[in-house]
Amino acid sequence: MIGCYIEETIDNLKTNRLTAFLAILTLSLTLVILEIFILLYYNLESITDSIRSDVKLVAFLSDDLSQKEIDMIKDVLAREEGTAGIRYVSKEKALEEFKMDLKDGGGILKDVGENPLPASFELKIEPNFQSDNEVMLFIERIKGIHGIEEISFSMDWINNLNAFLNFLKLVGLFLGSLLGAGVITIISNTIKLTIYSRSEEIEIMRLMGATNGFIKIPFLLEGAFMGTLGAGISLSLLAGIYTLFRLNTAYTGGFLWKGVDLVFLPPSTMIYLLLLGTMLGCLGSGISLKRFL
Amino acid sequence: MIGCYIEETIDNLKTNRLTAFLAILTLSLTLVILEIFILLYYNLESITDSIRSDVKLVAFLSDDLSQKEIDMIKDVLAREEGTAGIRYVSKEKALEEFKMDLKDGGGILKDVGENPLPASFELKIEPNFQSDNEVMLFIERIKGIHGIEEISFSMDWINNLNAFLNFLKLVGLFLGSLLGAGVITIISNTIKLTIYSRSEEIEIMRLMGATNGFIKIPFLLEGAFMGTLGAGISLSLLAGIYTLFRLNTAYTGGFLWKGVDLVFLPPSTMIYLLLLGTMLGCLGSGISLKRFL
Amino acid sequence: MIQLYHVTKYYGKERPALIDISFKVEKGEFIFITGPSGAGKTTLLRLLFCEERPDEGQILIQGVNVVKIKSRAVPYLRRHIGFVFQDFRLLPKKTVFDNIALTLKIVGLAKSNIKRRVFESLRMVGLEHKKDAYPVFLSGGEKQRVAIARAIVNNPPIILADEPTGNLDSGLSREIFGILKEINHRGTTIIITTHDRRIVDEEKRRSITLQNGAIVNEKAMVQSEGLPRIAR
Amino acid sequence: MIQLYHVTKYYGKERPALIDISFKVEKGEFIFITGPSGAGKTTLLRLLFCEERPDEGQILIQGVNVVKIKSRAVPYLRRHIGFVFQDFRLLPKKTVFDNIALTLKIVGLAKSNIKRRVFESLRMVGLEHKKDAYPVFLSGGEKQRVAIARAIVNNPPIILADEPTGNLDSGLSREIFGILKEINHRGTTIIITTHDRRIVDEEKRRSITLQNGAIVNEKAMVQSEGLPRIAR
Ligand SMILES: Nc1ncnc2c1ncn2[C@@H]1O[C@H](COP(=O)(O)OP(=O)(O)OP(=O)(O)O)[C@@H](O)[C@H]1O
Ligand SMILES: Nc1ncnc2c1ncn2[C@@H]1O[C@H](COP(=O)(O)OP(=O)(O)OP(=O)(O)O)[C@@H](O)[C@H]1O
Ligand SMILES: [Mg+2]
Ligand SMILES: [Mg+2]
Repeated sequence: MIGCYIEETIDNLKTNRLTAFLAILTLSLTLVILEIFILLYYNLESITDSIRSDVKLVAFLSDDLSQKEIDMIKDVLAREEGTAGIRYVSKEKALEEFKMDLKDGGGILKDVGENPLPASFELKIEPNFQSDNEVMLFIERIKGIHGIEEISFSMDWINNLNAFLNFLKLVGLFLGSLLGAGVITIISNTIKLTIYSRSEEIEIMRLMGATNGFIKIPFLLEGAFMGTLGAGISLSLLAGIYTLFRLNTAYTGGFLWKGVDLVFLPPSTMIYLLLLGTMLGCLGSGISLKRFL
Repeated sequence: MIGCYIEETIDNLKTNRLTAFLAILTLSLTLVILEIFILLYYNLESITDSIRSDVKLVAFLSDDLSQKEIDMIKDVLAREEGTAGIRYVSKEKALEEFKMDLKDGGGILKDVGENPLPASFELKIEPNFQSDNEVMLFIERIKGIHGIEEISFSMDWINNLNAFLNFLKLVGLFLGSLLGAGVITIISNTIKLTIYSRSEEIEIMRLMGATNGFIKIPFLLEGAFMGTLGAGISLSLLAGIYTLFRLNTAYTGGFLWKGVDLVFLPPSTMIYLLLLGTMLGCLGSGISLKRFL
Repeated sequence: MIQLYHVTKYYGKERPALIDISFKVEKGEFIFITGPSGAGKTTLLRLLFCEERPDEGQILIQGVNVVKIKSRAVPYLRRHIGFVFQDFRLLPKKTVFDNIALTLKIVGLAKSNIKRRVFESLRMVGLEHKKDAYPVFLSGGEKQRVAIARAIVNNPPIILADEPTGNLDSGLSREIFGILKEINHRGTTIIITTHDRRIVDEEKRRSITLQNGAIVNEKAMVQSEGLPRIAR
Repeated sequence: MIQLYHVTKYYGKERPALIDISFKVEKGEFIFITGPSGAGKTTLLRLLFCEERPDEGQILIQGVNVVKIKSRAVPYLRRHIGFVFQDFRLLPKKTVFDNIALTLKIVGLAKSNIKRRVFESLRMVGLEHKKDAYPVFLSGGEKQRVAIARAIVNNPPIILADEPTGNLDSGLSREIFGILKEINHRGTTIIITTHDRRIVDEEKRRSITLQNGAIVNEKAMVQSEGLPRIAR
């Protein structure tokens, strides 16, 4: 019985190959749009993560601490929840780095008598402690530690960038859901159009004494097949686009965020997308058939 | 004669209203995806612009210049091609700002005998002179000016951000063209599907002695109408999405780049999009009809 | 076998297509329904086939009141009725063979059986050589014969034929009637509509004449095997 | 008016549908083409109508060799021919009125004229009351009459009618033939195919009989106005 349905489905696809082709093409293209979007979002996520791990907090130390006291502070800071890394910057190192920051090796800084800069600990913050609130709480907690004079956290541009990325992600989620709805509608419309052109066929089958199931199943299988194939093709297209894009950017090189590489969709997402295709195809057929059965 | 065609077109749209509705819906949704993309790109452009105008170049001055010499240097710099703005920072101001940068009002900078910081000119660079190359050339040009000791251009993060934005724009252009091709295919497919379901109609018209033009024109008008309406609806949808989005972000507030507001598509782009819809509809019909005429 | 009680059918609010039709067809009967164009012949068959439901009256087929059966049960009723449609209703995208085979596939017959029976019924109507043709490539008479082959392939207990020889020359008509009569002899109930009084006169069977949706004349079987049967 | 010279038509590589057909139809003639199902009657008309091109031979219509005309010219040829299709070919999504009006719209007639002429031709076939109906809601005979009305509405110089009365009872058939004869009297050339020899015998017109694609019999007009015309 199942064999008969599958045979029927293959027959139908053969006789309606042009419409099926157009439908599958539309499906693939529509899905690839959604997938590109998901891929972008996914990469945005990973870029945001890698940027965040650059965020640093600087705890300036009093000039009058002994090495033992400094070690103790280091221990305390390292144990603090949210610390991802810690680095000691001595007074001398600080001046050196400051001079380097001025881009001419510090030549401008003439006549500096005594080194005016304090020693400090630079702290890396764990990603999930990087929100403004969490950082403030973190600062509150370490403020009281004896020997820490001042805490600096100049993450203005990081904040801005994070805001921008968050904004992008919000836009992404917003548009993603709209896009999803759009894609579902386009796909079910396309399948509807292919089925409407076959209303005569359905009518005659009914007159021959075919049960609704007998008529429906090949259509559902057809929809599922077209949906799955469409999703499969769209994923191949996506892989193609991704590869093409990576090759090109690898060549021109260097405008990617340092250390951030483009990633492809994880296998689980791909399987979900395939299933989405199957489901949309099946559902699209099912809903359109309601008009005739 | 034209009246007859328009009448025919309206008749056809009425009798095939379900298919027409599905096609128009698909068209609108497909176009709205493209439009959202264009809108994002457009806003990215404007955000990039506003960020770039923050880029500054600092020319540090020798300590031994007279007021007249300083004024002269200012004149020379201001006349330089690529200068968008100029600001003088005296030694005192420089120290003040440096202290403020340290976040504690400079309390850490103890025992600074003489002010070690030089006076400087801060230069705003015009947007089209902001690429790495242009900036380097700019620096080369002003390097020789007497009294300028050193030129600093610490645009590291700006560079990074610009790289990121450029990257996004590249992705945008790349995807935009893919998307455009996809949208065109989807729309012409949709119109093809609506026309294939009417091949019988076309055949009978031919048997009645209708010329190809007589058969074609109503279909072309229909395609044009569906395309234009689809584009119109998609623009309304876009406006709706835009408004909704702005309202929501205005409420949660503040994660937008300072001073950067979302903009809508300019009227000229909207007109182009409408025309694109008309053209796609018309072309889609025309191409599909080729199979029958 | 088939009984109609005061059946009335309206299309829209105009003049009814059938008015107060009552008659009875016994098992194994072979009757004609005649009448001019638009008299309601096709409508009457469509009611028996549950393609339309009557607005008034009851219809019993093999003891089942088809006016009241659920739409889920309709397909099973139809499998017991072979219908030759006036406009053939062949699937345009299936070959002659597949068109006929469909009826058997629907009832779930085994593949080998399907093949044998389709060929048999194609042979009966003389169209074996057209088995792989698509309906658009057939002449009017050939389409009609395919429609007939499809209606008889499943050996249904009832055959409703709507102008089954309208596109056939007299020689072929006679052959087709021969086949139908043979099937009838094996016990199948057959109802045939025709606008051609001459066929009815020739065949000398029981006939019901419709005009403007009403029965205007009912004639018993002229040359009957037993007593003339009038069931009204 | 119409001349065929050694016309042969193949569908696929099988037996030809028409073999070496030659005959001549004068202006104002009324001739029948008969033959059994599948003989090639429809194919013959389709060749005259440029729906198919012959594989061999020439066809002249009003002095034009239609075998050689450009496909761009075909529509203009068709406007001079009224064709009654065996399977009606009505536009399913247009009303009866619009179906008939289409022929006139195509030639670019003014709206007021269209209305008048459509009504006139609907009246001729007795279907004024069905002008707003869609083809699916018509009985077989009604569809056929709409097809006839459409073929005559434009007063074409030639009418090709493919089994125009196959779905009509004898009364209506006679009426339709009456109309066609009247049109013929006004000078229109009429070619009618039928599988029904009795009509041909009744009408006593010139007839050509096809069988398996070849002309097997040609009969001059029995009751002619002048001399019997055989043109072969
Ligand atoms: N679905 C429908 N909707 C509306 N009217 C219909 C429908 N089907 C048939 N009719 C009308 O009902 C009347 C009877 O139609 P029916 O098809 O039963 O006639 P018939 O006797 O089969 O005629 P014919 O010999 O021409 O086939 C006709 O006037 C027809 O126009
Ligand atoms: N388009 C086609 N492709 C292939 N074969 C065809 C096509 N049209 C007709 N034929 C075949 O050509 C033969 C002649 O067909 P035609 O329609 O001319 O017959 P006809 O004389 O009109 O018969 P009828 O009285 O049954 O309508 C038939 O056997 C038919 O199957
Ligand atoms: Mg009928
Ligand atoms: Mg024919």
